[in-house]
Order: sequence, then structure tokens, then C-alpha cells
Amino acid sequence: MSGDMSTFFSISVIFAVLMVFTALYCILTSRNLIRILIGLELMTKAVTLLLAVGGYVSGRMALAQSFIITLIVIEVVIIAVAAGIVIGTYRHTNDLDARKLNSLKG
Amino acid sequence: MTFDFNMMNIFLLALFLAAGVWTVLTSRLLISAIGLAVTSIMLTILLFLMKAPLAGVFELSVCAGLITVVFISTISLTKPVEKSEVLQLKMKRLKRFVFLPLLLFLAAWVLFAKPLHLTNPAQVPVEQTTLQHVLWFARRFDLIGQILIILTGVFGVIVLFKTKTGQAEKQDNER
Amino acid sequence: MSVLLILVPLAAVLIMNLPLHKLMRKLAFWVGLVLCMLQAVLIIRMPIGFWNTQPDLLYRLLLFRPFTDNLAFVMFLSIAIVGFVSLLVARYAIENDGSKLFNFTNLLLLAMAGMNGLVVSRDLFSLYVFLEVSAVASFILIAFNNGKDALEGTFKYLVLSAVATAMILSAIGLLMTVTGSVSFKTLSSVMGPNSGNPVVLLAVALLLGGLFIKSGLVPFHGWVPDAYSSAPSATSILLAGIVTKTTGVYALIRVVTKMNLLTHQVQVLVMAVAAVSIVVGALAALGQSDFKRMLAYSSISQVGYIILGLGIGSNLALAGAVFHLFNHAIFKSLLFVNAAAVEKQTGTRNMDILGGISDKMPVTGFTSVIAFLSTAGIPPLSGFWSKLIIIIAAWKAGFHVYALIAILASLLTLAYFLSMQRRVFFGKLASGFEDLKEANLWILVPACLLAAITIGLGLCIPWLLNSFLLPIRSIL
Amino acid sequence: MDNELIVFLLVCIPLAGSFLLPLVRLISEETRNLTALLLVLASLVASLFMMPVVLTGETVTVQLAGVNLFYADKLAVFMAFVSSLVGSIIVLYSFGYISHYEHRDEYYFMVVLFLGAMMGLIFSRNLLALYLFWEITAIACWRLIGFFRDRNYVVKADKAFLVTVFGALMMLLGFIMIGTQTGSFDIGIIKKVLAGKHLPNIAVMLILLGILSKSATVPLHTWLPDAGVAPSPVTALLHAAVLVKIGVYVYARLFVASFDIDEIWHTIVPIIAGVSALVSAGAALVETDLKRIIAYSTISQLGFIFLGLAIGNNIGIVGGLLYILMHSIAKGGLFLCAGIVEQNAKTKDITRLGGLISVMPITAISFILCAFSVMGIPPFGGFFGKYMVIAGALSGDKMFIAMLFLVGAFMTIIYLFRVFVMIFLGESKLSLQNIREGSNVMVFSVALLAMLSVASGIFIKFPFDFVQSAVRQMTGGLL
Repeated sequence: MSGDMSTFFSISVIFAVLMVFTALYCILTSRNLIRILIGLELMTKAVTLLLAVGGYVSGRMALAQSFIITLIVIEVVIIAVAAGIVIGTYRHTNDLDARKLNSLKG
Repeated sequence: MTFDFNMMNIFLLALFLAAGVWTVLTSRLLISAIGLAVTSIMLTILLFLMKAPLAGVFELSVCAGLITVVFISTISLTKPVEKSEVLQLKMKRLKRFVFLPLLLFLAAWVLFAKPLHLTNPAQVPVEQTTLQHVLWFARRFDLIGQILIILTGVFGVIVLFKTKTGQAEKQDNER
Repeated sequence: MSVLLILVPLAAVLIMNLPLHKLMRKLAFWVGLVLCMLQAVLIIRMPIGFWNTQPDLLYRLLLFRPFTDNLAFVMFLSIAIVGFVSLLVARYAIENDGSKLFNFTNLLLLAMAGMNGLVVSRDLFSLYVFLEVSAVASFILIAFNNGKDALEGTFKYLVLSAVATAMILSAIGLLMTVTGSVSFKTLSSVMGPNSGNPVVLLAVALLLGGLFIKSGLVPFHGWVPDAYSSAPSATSILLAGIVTKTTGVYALIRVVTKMNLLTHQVQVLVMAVAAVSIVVGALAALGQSDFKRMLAYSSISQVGYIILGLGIGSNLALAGAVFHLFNHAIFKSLLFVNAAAVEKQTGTRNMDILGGISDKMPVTGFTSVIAFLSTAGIPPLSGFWSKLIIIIAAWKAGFHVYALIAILASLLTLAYFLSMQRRVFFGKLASGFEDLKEANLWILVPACLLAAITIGLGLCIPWLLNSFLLPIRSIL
Repeated sequence: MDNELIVFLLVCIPLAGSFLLPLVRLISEETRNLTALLLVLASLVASLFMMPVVLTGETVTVQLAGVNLFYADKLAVFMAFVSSLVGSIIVLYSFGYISHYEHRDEYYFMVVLFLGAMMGLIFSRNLLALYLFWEITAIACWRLIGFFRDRNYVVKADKAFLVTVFGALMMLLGFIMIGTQTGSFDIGIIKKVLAGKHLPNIAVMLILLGILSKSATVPLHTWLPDAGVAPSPVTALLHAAVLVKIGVYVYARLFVASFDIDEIWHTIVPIIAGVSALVSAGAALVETDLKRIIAYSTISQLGFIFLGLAIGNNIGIVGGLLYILMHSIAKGGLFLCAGIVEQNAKTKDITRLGGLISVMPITAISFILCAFSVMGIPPFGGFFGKYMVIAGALSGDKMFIAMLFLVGAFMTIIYLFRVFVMIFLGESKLSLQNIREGSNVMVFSVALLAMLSVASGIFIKFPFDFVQSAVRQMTGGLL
């Protein structure tokens, strides 16, 4: 492993962290449920990048690839379930405003 | 060569981030979903460069393809946002942009407060196995997990998408 | 053999869904019950050697050797018991619509398989995979009836859970960069020399943060009351009794002990979070008027005790933490069973409307008294002993302030449960409930079973402590 | 039968038997009542059996699962005898009193459970076991105070539960301190490890908090008058005559019989006791609620017991123990009389009562006999207790404290006479036509307690000798 690898790692981590913060911004400020899901997706992207970088830097790309594939499968299932929940909410309220989701309090 | 590789990577990473930011900032949901797909594509290219072609293919087909389809169909199943509302939203969103630089600054500060570089990177021997081997032999336990979660997802779709609108409305009226 | 605990439910689900015969769908409920019972009985009957051996054929099929220790036993047993109870309550609370019960059984079995898998995983990534399996199954179970509140609660849970898993995955990525591996074995030997490495520090922080969210500890507890209270009764039992405990608390215990994470800073962090959870959860529970919501806050508070035991880190404290984990699974499930009975029979969970119904529902009233006394740590019930062990351990390790907090919080626990008793069970019968009837056997049987376990464990503690609980650490 | 088994059964028969009572109810109401009485009588008989055994100076230790669980010496047997005696009379009295109310199953269940736990507490050799039984009594107490299910009563029950549990938790913390310091919760082992050293003062303070809250001593006394006005005088009696003795007993067991404590506590505890005695006697003087007066009187008399135990010499300890016996009997009598008055006159406001001696003579006479004992008028039993306590204080050169208690004793005489005069003598504001004597069982139990008050004074020699040898055993350090 060379020094280049180390720089590459640092730069990637910086970008991944920036991506995570972008996603967090999206989750925190969005009013639309679908947009919140998109934010979650962006966060997963950043995580995927981190996993790949981890495999690349440590020379375990095969392991990292298998992780990423597993991760993607799980991601799809979660998004499908989340979409189901969003559509279910829409059926009840005809609206997707996160701020109106406040019947549970306390 | 390494120089080029790094430059290429940094460029792509910047594009990746830019696509993500665009996804967040655009006001129309549909474009946002497409932005997500673009981000996925950027990630795919990055994965290819990092010699992870299979993962890249998965990313491309599933994330850029399937998930975008799911999002777009969800968006089309729900109410389209009207023009005036979009404008209103845009104005409100503009106000909230104040936070974004703050967040980015915070992120940068977190990152540079303690430089994140590997102190002793030569510790780990490089493995010599192929993806197939790892996926099928070393990580078979995870495959069981994948089967389980896919089954769960199937049941989720059965339970959640069951169109019993009548029942749902009845419950609403009871409230 | 413990890998069978994952494969058998999986096989059962697959077989039940083959388009074989209509009868299959009717039988599903009973199959689920039998599987839960089988798991519980086998865990109790079979020695540890049985679980750690694996036939050659099975190994060649799986290429995976799960490991099983006393802690895993405790988890398997609680998973089986809570699953069993939850199924019975589902039979009682979900309207007898064949396909609904069928779906519920399948999802429950999948969640159980996921949790069993989580318990036996040997590396961080498998842990994550099975964590997601049980989490996704529980999302669907919460949103099971497609009610508005339930969907809202699920969405909150889903978002926070996704953030948590993202944190855990980032930690996996970072740790892989440093060590090239994700197995607990490698990680435990690498943590020591690298403990000053900023990458490792960041990874550990992310890992702990993610698991804190999953356990519903206080700064990250927002989803807990919403998800618990809006879910269908049967799901609440499953969720409060075991899902959160496995995906959050067990994972935390496993990760911290397996990876030798308990440095001084981590200890301070963990214990502070635990103490805050104990107090804030109890205080918030005092102000609730929704039965299930109060139980949810109480859950946060009790999880704090478990984490406190983990934070102290001595053998005794870990034994106490694991024992409290089990006890919590039992008595919190029992309380949620009672809540289910009350909700179904009276049609409300609002404690201000209810009152004095223990005259009409004596069994429910009595078992709820047992459960809350156990939660509040009143002897001779089992909850007392686990709390006592944790507090003694805290005092021995020199954490006198934490011991004091833990003891005084018992008083808060007692206060909110007394108020619950006064408003729901004890006292004069509220108007409008003159025709109230006791719930049917589907719910009384699990309630009595859980109450019996609570009392029995409390009385058997001298035998249990030396033979089972104290060796926990030696195997960890 | 060997002695270990007797001690074991003494505790376990009522404790385990109480759970059977709701089942026995399925046979018939009377069977259940009799079973309850038999369970408590079993304890009484067993403690009588134990008396000759321990009188020879022998002590009995019961082991369970490798832990020294129970331990019987003279002090324990004495206490067990007193509690089961009063307990049996309570159960007998309940046959008449409780028969018109709902939740009778729960009532008998809780009373017998309470007495069983009380026995367990008395014989505990392990601090954790002691705490365990301590909390069981609190649970039973909670259900009994809330017996009538009125919102008010339930709130008072909750209050009593919370206060006593708070004290108990503090006590537990103190136990844990001692346990971690010495590595054991066994009283005998702790004593060996300490080897004559003092207990840490903080631990003593924490344990004292528990004791004071249970024995309803100022400033943790407020739950007792509330519990006293709560529904049934029977439960009130249980609390006043038996429950509060738990704290006193634990004080005697831990700080007199087993461990040494710092000299300073021999001053602090009597002062707390003195303040408690005077404040509550003052409250008793101005109250108009019959049961509240008796409850305050209890708090006041507990001060005497504490004084005797804490003063630090044998005369005082003998007095304290004697007074436990005398007070239990006499105060039990007073409460049962109050119950009869309340049930038949339908009020417990003493300003509205009067002249009852003409309609319920036996109750009136029993009341005044018991009152004499509490006042400390010779030759009633209470006199000897009080006398010894104050003599102990004087011989310990605590002149000031002795004076304090003399004032307290004087106030006792005043307020008890006031109650007697206002209820039984003078003119009634109610019509006396409908007021009759209580049922036979109830009057019999009251009369029995009154006779016992007299007899214990006349035959003072027997309890005195027993208590004296018990004190010799305690201070001799046998454990």
C-alpha cells in the first residue's frame, strides 16, 4: 500500500462524509415523505462508497463486492417496504406532508 | 499513472457529490428521483475504477434502474404537486438554504479537525480470492440472510399493497 | 446445531407458501406455535455441546459454523417465549381472517429466523444483514393493519433505523480499511494497538451511535413510543419484548464485549447514556395517559439498566445485564399482553377513561401487578434480582453515583406504575364498564405463563446465579 | 421434628399457604376463613414450640441452597410470638368485621401473606432475604390500605407504598455498601469480617432511613395516619400494631444484636425518637378523628421503643422489647375497639360521639383497660415497659432525653383520657337507639386483648425473664 492509497482514502472519506451531510440535510428539511426516502438512498450511496473504498484500500475487493451486492439487495427491499408505507399513508391522508404526520405525540 | 488515477477519482467523486446535491436541491420530485439515478451512475463508474465490476453492474441495474422505477411509480401513484405550490415550496426551500453551508462547514470541520489518514496501512495482507469464491463460500451465511430478507420483502408487498381501500377508509371514519 | 434455528423457520415459511393445499394456510398458526415451543424446549433441554456440534452434511451445505454460548441461549429462549406469546395474542387480537393470521405467522417466523441469525453471527456484516431482516419484518408487522397511526409510527422507525444502519455500515467500511476483515475475532485483536487511530475512533463512534438508535436509548429514542404504541398489540409485544432488545441491546452487548471496545471513554459514554435513559424514560412515563405509550417509555428506562450493566463491564454486571434483558423480555411482554387484553375488551387505551377493571378482569389485573412489581424491582420477583446484581456491580466497581441513580429510578418506576394501577386496575370501577368481561383463554394462558416465569425465576435465583448467570462472561 | 424444620415451616406455612386461600374459597367462605386462621395459628404454635428450645441458649440456623437463610434466637422467637399472637387475634376479629365487604379473598390472602412475610423477616439471617420480606410486607400493606378501592384510599395506599419503598431502597443501598465491603450478605459472616469495628456511618444512616420510614417515625411518619384513616380498622391495626414493629425489630436485630455502631448514634436516635414522640403526641391531642388519634399515638409510642433500644444499655433494651409486646397487645385492643365503634356508630369523629358506655359496655371497658396499659399506669403491662425505658435513659446519664419522654408519657395520658371521655362518657349527639355492641367474635377478641393487657402486667415475671435472657444473648454476641 502506498501513500497514494492513503490520500485516496482520505479524499474519498471526505466526499462520503459530505454526501452523508447532504443526505441528512435532505432528511431533516424535507416535507415530502418521498424526498425523505431519496435522502435515505443518498445516504446509502455514501455508505456504499465507503465500503468499496474500504475494500480497495485494504486489498479485499472481493469481500467488499460481496458486501455491496448484499447491501443493494437489502436496500431494494427496504425501499419497496418504505414505498408501501408511503402509499399507505397517502391513501389515508391524500397528502405526503411530513409535518402533518403528527398525530403521535407525547 | 497514479496521479491520473487520483485526479480521475477526485473528479468523479466531485461529480458524485454534485449529483447528490442537485438531487437534494431540485424542487421537483421527479427530477429529484432522476438525480438519484445519476448519482448511482456516478457511483457505478467509481466502482468500476476501483475494480469492482460486479458490484458496479448491480449498482447500475438495481439502484439506477429498479429503485428509480420504484420511486417514479410511487411519485406517479401519489398526488402530483401543482405549479403554484411548487413556487411556494421553492420560496420556503430558499429560506432553508441558510443551513446548508452551515452543515457543510460543520462537516468540513469534523473532517479536518483530526486528519483521517491511516497510520499503519501495511498491516493487512492482500487476499487473493475471487468474488465468486467469497460470495459463495465465505459469505454463505449472508446469502441465507438475503433469502430471508427477500421473503420478508415479498410479504411486505403482500401486506402493504393490498388494496383494501374500503377497509382503510372505514378505519379512518371510526377515528 | 443452532443454525437449524434459522433454517427450520425458513423452511417452514417456504413450505407453507407452496401452493399445496388450502389446509396449509389454516395450519400455519399451529406450525408457528409448535416451532416456538420447540425452540424453547430444545434450548432448555439440550446441553451446550449439542448446539455447538454440527453434522458434516450441514456444514458442507452452509460452510458456516455458528457459535452458541450462554448469552445466545438466553436470547434464543427469550425469542422463543416472546414469539410464542405474540402469536397467541395475534390469534386473539387480529380478527379471525385467515389470510391475515397466515401473513402474521409467516412474518413472525421470518423475524424469528432473522433474530436467531443475528444471535449466532460471528462477524459485523452478518450482524448487519440479520439486523435488517428482523427490522424489515418488524416494519411490516407494525404497519400490519395499514392504520394511519401505525403507518406514521413505522415511517419514523424506518427512517431512524435506516440512519442507524447507515452508521453501522460506515463503521464496517472504515474498520475494513484498517483491518481488512470484519470478523469479531480479527477486530478484537486489532482494536488494542489501533485504539488511537482516528479512523478507528470514528468507526467506533459510528457503530455505537447506530446501535444506540437501534436500542432506543435516550437522545435517540424518538421512534420508540410511536412505534410501540401505534403497532397492533401482538406486534407491540414482539417489538418491545424482543426485536428492539435483539437488534439493539444484544448487538450492542455482543459488539462491545467481542471487540473489546470498553475503553475508558467508551465506558463513560455508555454509562452516561444509560443513566440518562433510565431517568428520562421514567420521567416521561410518569406523564403519559396512553397505556401502551407509558409502557414504551418504561421500556426505554429499563433498557437503560441493561446498558448500565454493560457499561460497568465486570463479570457480575454483565451477568446482571443479560439477566435483566431476559427479565425485561418476560415482564414487558406480560405488560403488553395485559394492554392488549384491556384494549380489546374495553376498546380504549386511555387510562383516564379506564378504572377499577381488575374487578371484572381479575387475571389480567393480577398478572399486571406481578409484572409491574417485577419491573419496579420489588422482591421476590425476577426483576428485582437482575437490578440488584447490576446495582451491586456498580457499587463494587466504584460507580456510586450511578448506583444511587439506578436505585432512585426504581422509585420513579414504581410511581408511574402505581399511577397506572390506580387509573386502570385498582380503584372503583369506572362508569361504562359494567358489562366488561375477562378476556378469553388465548390471552390468559400467555399472561399466566409469563407471570409464572417471573415468580419462578425470582424464587429460584440462588440456584440460577451460580450455575448459569455468572459463567456468562467466561464464555463471552 | 428437628428445630430447623420447625423454623422453616413457621415461615413457609403462612407464606405459601396464603396463595391457596383464593382457591380454598372455591369450597366455601367459612373454610377459607378457618384456613386463614389455621395458617396464622400454625406460626403461633411453632413459635411456642421454639420457646423452650431457644430458652436453653441454643440457636437454630436454617440453610437453603447453601445460604444461611433463617436464624432463630430468643429475640426472634419473642418477636415471632408477639406478631403471630396479635395476628391470630386480628384474623379472628376479621371474621366478624370484614364479612360485609367485597374483595374478601384478597383481604385474607394479603393478611396471611403479610404475616408470613413478617415471620420471614424476623428469622432472616441474610440481609437480602430481610429486604425481600420487607418489601413483601409493603406490597401486602399497599393492597390492604387500598382495600375499599375509593380513589382517596388508593392514593393514600400509593403514598404509603412509595414512602416505605423509598426507605427500603435506601436501606438496600446501605446493605449493598456493607455487602460489598465485607463480601457477604450473611449477618453472621459480616459480623466476623467486621470483627468489632463500627459500621460505616453512611451505611447506618441509609439503613436508619429505611427503619424510620417503616416504623413511621418523624419525619417519615406521614403515611401512617393516612393509612390509619383508610378503610378498615383491621388493616389499620395491622399497620399500627404489627407493621411498624418491623422497623424496630430490624433496628434491634442489626444495631443491637449484631453490629456495633458509632457512639454518636446512641445520641442521635434517641433525639429523633423524642422529637417523634412529642410531635405526634401533640398531633394526637388536637385530632378529632378517632383512628387518626390512635395512629398518632402509635407514632408517639414507637418513640419509646426506639429510645429503649438506642440508649445503649441493657435496662433500656429490656424495656424496649417489653414495650414491643405490651404496645402490640394494648394498641391492638384500642384499634379493634375503634373498629367496633366506627362500624356500629357509623362515624369516627369523636366530637359527635358520646355516652357509648351504656350501649357497648364490654367494648368501653376493654378500651379503658388497653388505654391504661398504653398510658403506663401500674400494674398494667405498659407501665413496666415505659418504666424500664426511662430508667435506662437515666442510668445512661441522658437526663434531658428522659425528661423529654416523661413529658411524652404525660401527654399520652391526657389524649387517651380525652378520647375515652368523649366517646364513652358524656352526652351523645347521635341517637343511641340503633347502636349496639359488635358481633360476638369481635367483642370476644377485644376482651381477650384487654385481659392480656392486664395479665401481662400482673404476671410480668414471665415475659420479663424471657426478655432479660434474650437481651443477655443479644449483647453477649452469640451470632
